[in-house]
Amino acid sequence: MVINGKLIVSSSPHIRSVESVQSVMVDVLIALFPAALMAVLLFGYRALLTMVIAIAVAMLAEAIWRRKSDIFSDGSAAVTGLLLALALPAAVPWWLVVVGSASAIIIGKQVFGGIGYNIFNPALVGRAILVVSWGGHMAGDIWPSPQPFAFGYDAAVVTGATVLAAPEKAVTFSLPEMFIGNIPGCLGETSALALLIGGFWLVYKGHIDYRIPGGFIGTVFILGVLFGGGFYANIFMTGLFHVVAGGVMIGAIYMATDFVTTPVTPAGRLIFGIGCGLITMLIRLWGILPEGVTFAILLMNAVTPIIDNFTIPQRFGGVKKSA
Amino acid sequence: MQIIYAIIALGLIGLVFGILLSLAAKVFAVKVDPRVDKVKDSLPGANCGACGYAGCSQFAEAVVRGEVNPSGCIPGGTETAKALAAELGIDFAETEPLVATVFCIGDNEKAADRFIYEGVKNCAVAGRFYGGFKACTYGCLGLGDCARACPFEAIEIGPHGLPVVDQEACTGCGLCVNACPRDLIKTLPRRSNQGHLVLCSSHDRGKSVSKVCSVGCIACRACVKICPQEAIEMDDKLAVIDIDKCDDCGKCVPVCPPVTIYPRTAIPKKLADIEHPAAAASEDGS
Amino acid sequence: MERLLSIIFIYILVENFVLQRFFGICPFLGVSRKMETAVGMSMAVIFVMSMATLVTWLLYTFVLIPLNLEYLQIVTFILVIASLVQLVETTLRKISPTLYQGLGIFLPLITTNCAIMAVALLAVREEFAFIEAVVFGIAASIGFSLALVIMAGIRERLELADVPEVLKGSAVTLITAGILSLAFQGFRGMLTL
Amino acid sequence: MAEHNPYVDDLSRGIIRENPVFRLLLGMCPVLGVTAYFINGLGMGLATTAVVIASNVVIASLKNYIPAQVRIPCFIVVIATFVTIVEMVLQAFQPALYEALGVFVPLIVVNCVILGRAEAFASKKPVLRSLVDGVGVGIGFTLALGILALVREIAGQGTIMGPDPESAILLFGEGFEPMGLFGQPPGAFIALGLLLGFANMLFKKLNI
Amino acid sequence: MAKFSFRGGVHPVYSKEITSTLAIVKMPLPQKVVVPMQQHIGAPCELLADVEKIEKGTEVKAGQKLGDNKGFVSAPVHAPISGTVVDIGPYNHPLGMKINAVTIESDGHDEWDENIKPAGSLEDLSADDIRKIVREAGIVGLGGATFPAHVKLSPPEDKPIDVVIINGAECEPYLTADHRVMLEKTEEIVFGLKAMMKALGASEGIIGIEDNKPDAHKQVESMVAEEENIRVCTLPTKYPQGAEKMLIYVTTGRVVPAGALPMEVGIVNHNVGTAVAITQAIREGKPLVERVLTVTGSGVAKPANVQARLGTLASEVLDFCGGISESTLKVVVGGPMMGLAQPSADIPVIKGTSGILALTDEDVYLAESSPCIRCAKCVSVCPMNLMPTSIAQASEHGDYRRAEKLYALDCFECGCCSYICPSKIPLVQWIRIGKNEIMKRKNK
Repeated sequence: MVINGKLIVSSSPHIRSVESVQSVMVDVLIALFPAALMAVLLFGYRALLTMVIAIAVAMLAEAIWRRKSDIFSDGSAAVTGLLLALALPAAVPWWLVVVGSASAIIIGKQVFGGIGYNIFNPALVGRAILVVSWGGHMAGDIWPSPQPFAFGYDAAVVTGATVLAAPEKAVTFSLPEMFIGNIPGCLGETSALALLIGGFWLVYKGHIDYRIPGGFIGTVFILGVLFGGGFYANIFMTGLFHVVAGGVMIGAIYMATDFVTTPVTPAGRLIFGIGCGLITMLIRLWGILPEGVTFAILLMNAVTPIIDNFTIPQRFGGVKKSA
Repeated sequence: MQIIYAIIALGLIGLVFGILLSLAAKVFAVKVDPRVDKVKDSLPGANCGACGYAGCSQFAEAVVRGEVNPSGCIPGGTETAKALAAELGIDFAETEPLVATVFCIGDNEKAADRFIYEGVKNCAVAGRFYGGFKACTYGCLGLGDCARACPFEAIEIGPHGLPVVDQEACTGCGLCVNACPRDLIKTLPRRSNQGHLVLCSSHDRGKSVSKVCSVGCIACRACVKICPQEAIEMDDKLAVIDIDKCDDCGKCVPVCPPVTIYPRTAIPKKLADIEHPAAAASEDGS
Repeated sequence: MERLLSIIFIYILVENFVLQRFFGICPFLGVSRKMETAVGMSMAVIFVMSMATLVTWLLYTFVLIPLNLEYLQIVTFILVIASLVQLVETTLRKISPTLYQGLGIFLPLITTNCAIMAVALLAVREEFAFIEAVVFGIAASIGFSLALVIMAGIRERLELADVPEVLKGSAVTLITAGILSLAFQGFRGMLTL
Repeated sequence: MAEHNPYVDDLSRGIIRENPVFRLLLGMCPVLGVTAYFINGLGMGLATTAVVIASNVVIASLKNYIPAQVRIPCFIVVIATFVTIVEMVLQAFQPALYEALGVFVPLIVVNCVILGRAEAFASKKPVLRSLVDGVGVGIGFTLALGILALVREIAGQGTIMGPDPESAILLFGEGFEPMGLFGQPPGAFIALGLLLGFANMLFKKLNI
Repeated sequence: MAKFSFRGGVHPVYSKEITSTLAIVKMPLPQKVVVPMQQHIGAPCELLADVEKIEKGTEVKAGQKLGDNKGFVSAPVHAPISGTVVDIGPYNHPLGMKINAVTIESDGHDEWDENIKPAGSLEDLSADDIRKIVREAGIVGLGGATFPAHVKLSPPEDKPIDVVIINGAECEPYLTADHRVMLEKTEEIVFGLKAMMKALGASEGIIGIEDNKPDAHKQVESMVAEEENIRVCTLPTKYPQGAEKMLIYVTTGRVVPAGALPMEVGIVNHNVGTAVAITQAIREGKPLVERVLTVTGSGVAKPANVQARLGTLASEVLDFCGGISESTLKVVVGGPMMGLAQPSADIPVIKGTSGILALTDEDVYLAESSPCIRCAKCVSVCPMNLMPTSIAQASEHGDYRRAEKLYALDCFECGCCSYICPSKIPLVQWIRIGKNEIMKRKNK
């Protein structure tokens, strides 16, 4: 018997799952589709424009930095771009999207060496930079109101107050309305329903760990019930309000679960989720900013290495607290 | 009056602390390696932490222990580095400048592969896999353990899969020598870069060498016989030239059937001289 | 009491000494390479910072002000801090070599840590009362330590990262600190004195 | 190079080869703290330059009279004295700048650059060379502060020569919305980080 | 016992249907066999050159002992065929190095050594007798680990064994040899189990079978229906179900402490093939000279479950199965998860060879590895609850102290982490490097 050519020799295992970084990222994009769709339905063409610009700039920035012509590459830049777009208000000017998307990729990711090495969630770095730079556009009291199914309407014209800027007024929106997403807010954050659908897809595909969103949303709910301001007759309603209002849902399901910037240990992920919830509520209730999800997740990203070091799981058959 | 107050106040504060300090120094005296103190004295004493150590004395201890290069003190700059080197001087001065040299020229084209290796790109690891993917079990695997070990970025794997030493950047520290799992790198005295070398490390029999590599030493002894200086000896089926005896007559070069012998001047001096020995041979040595 | 708690909260999170006020950047960059050193340094800073605030505040209030010598502030403070550190170091070295190994070796580094000097100066400038000044010193040092320890954790991970050659070391550390500072912006405006 | 002229070498070393900010990363607190506006950065740089020159000269002239054991405290006293003087001068003639620099003026005293030069250079070299060295280091430090401050002011405020509305020049007209980030603490870190990256790239290209 | 499972694990593409319905085929006598002196974990055998005059030209009979070692953790090797010794010297070994081996050219008669005779009925044999028979027959763990069987049957006195588990999980994809053995040699498995229980004084016997082999399960179940103290345990199909710690946990609920052997919790487990070998050794006196192995993969023309003499060259076995196609990328000895890729098929079948796979690009997923994205899938699939990515990273950067702190030594290299990794990082390889370095330091 003759073997033509040479054999490949490698370490075991010799079979690999077909899953790749790219396929994971595509799954995340699929998961974000309902939210993106809702954004377009609610906020019209401006939403679509923002998303297209953000994704295009993100992919372009990454391709240029890496000097590769493969624009889509592993898809992570597209995910970053889309996430950033979904975390922007509908009426932001185009140049703001460009700056945000480019800084997300460059300052949030590439300076650390690219995918896998970034410490902070790139999309949130981009968003935080925008919030700090152009607070008026990003976190003012004036937000475009949604106009369901009016694709051609210009979001910049009609405005309303975000529910978080003045929670007392929130009662004007019913919780079901908030759940569906028919309220003023950032593009992708208003529809808890669409976000949940995508979230279930990610859990089904095994890409996210329920502990992070669970810990995050659970903490926000409990703190909302206890300290939420009690502007609903039922304090549990207040808790729910804090969960569906603002960026908690999108943050908990898509941003706090970003692989690269969150702990790898199960216990660490729970701590991470709870920490995000705590800081979010701290900022919401006592800070001057109406919303704290972005900063909460960034802060927890920063302590992720420390969490990882303190939550090394007990090995199978290991004695608890062994030397 | 103001001035007098100022002088008195400052003087008093100085006095109190001076007394306290000198008392503390006496009462709480601890013995320290005198060399550490000497080194410490040569340091700026700014305790700025720029060196990565907790303070000047920690840095001094590290320098004395040989953990860190004297040039590690950033505020002190070159002046301090020189002073420190003088302080510990003796060991530095005596060593002859060395340069790393790779003893294998079996590149991707000249030395055959046995199988395709897939996995961790690391010579030490790949070499353990069935004796390495190169058919020659002595030859360079070209996965760059030496390049990674070099703190001066003086080694890079060239286009043909062999490491090239940037002779200007190389300090002869020898880290690559230890890093190479196949012991292909030796540090040689820089001097005038003179002498010829047999650029092969295979101790296999000639027949098996020629099967796996077109430029390996086949232990034919032709060079040993022709060398007028008797500078070449056989070491377990491998010709080795003693560069101390070699007078660069070059008589061994034409008699070597696989063309394994080269003058040291022909070894590429940096990655830019891409072509390995043969092409660079025309370059003059300096 | 409330004011004291506010001081603590503000100087740990809102007006973090390193991330918002830019004090102690040199040790922040220098000693954040390893978690172990960062923790040791933090302990030492907390200790010395509270001591220094205490001593300088007393000296300023009871010696310099009565004598109308406020302009000697800088000279006295730096001298006091330098001597204090030296004193603590020599004492610790003899009394508890183990504690010295863990903590004392960081002491000299603190002399030129501008965070210490800043804390002494600010305590006077902000016109804090005695207890407030001490609490301020402790809070500021905890804030410094927090930033240092977080940074050490991140840098241990960055050590393994494929950071572009030109950004390696301090550049990427500064950018990281920038994003960290960005994250701390979330606390902006929370509580005022 | 060093053989040509020691003074040239002393001068250029501090500006380029051993630039305190871009190469040695020393004295970073004021670099970050006062560079929101170009004027402030420049002022801080000049103040530091004054102190480093004066202390270098004094220490170099006194070096033979200072006992080795207590030289560090002596240096500190000398530096602190000059810092106090600079502070008073600023307060008297440039009150706006003095206000803007705030606590960073007295903090010049703990700037490692100054003590570092005193110990590493001035305490060993003649007076004139120490002077030149001080000038070099001062220029290097001021240069770095100036560049960073310029970048931050243009990006973060859209002006130069701010913050005084009288002297400030709006670069891009009224409609421009500057990137507020660079006027704030996070922007200081990020701008310096990126600038450092650029400097490294430049140094590598120029091979220095 | 309830069908609960262990933590982690993966569900690879099993590809067992290729051979699972094919009855075991006996391979014709090979022309030549190569018998390496080490086919087990422990001290290598020494050639019986002095006593038996095994040297070039010696005529040997099948079953004749060729090499042995006095060490306790060792097992003798025997001549698998009768013929002439034509060469003694280093030969390619599936483990990757060259190992001293005896090459025998067949005389085609397959004459057996005259000393081979039945040992008598199980009732007449003492525990010691059984251990001695097992040792002399050179029986080792046939699942692939090749730990000498008699050692496992001789626990120290302070560690009483109450349960013997027969491992019929066969969780490795592609392999079906154990499956076929359970179907075709059921009675011998049960007999072997009884012999082991007797040798150990164990009161309970368990045969664990993954639920993807219902036919084997039924067959074995019916065979042990009469036996009071033997039961069959259905295991959920999940890799690495057959790893001993996982198997013990799922069948008995006992947790083997980290770093310890199963005997710590009163359990010994053996592969089904080992049970059959013990039965043959007792009933017929035959030493271990042949085994059943699966030859499969999309590179093999006629995949089969083959019963082959030890020492048969892999190339010959592959030829027997129709040869391998030109698109074959890898030849693997063992299963695809833990087996060893070979640089050539010029290697002998040894005691631990459970299969020979010829994999083409249909089976093998080739991809360059990219940086870790910290998805932690490796953490969630690790049956030992370790952090593969962190260990690999520590090992990659030479921080072996950290690797040890992260329990690198508890890794048994099942390959789940590398399998699942979307970045295709050779995690197991890095961890293995780390383990080697840690051991090296420990031995210093």
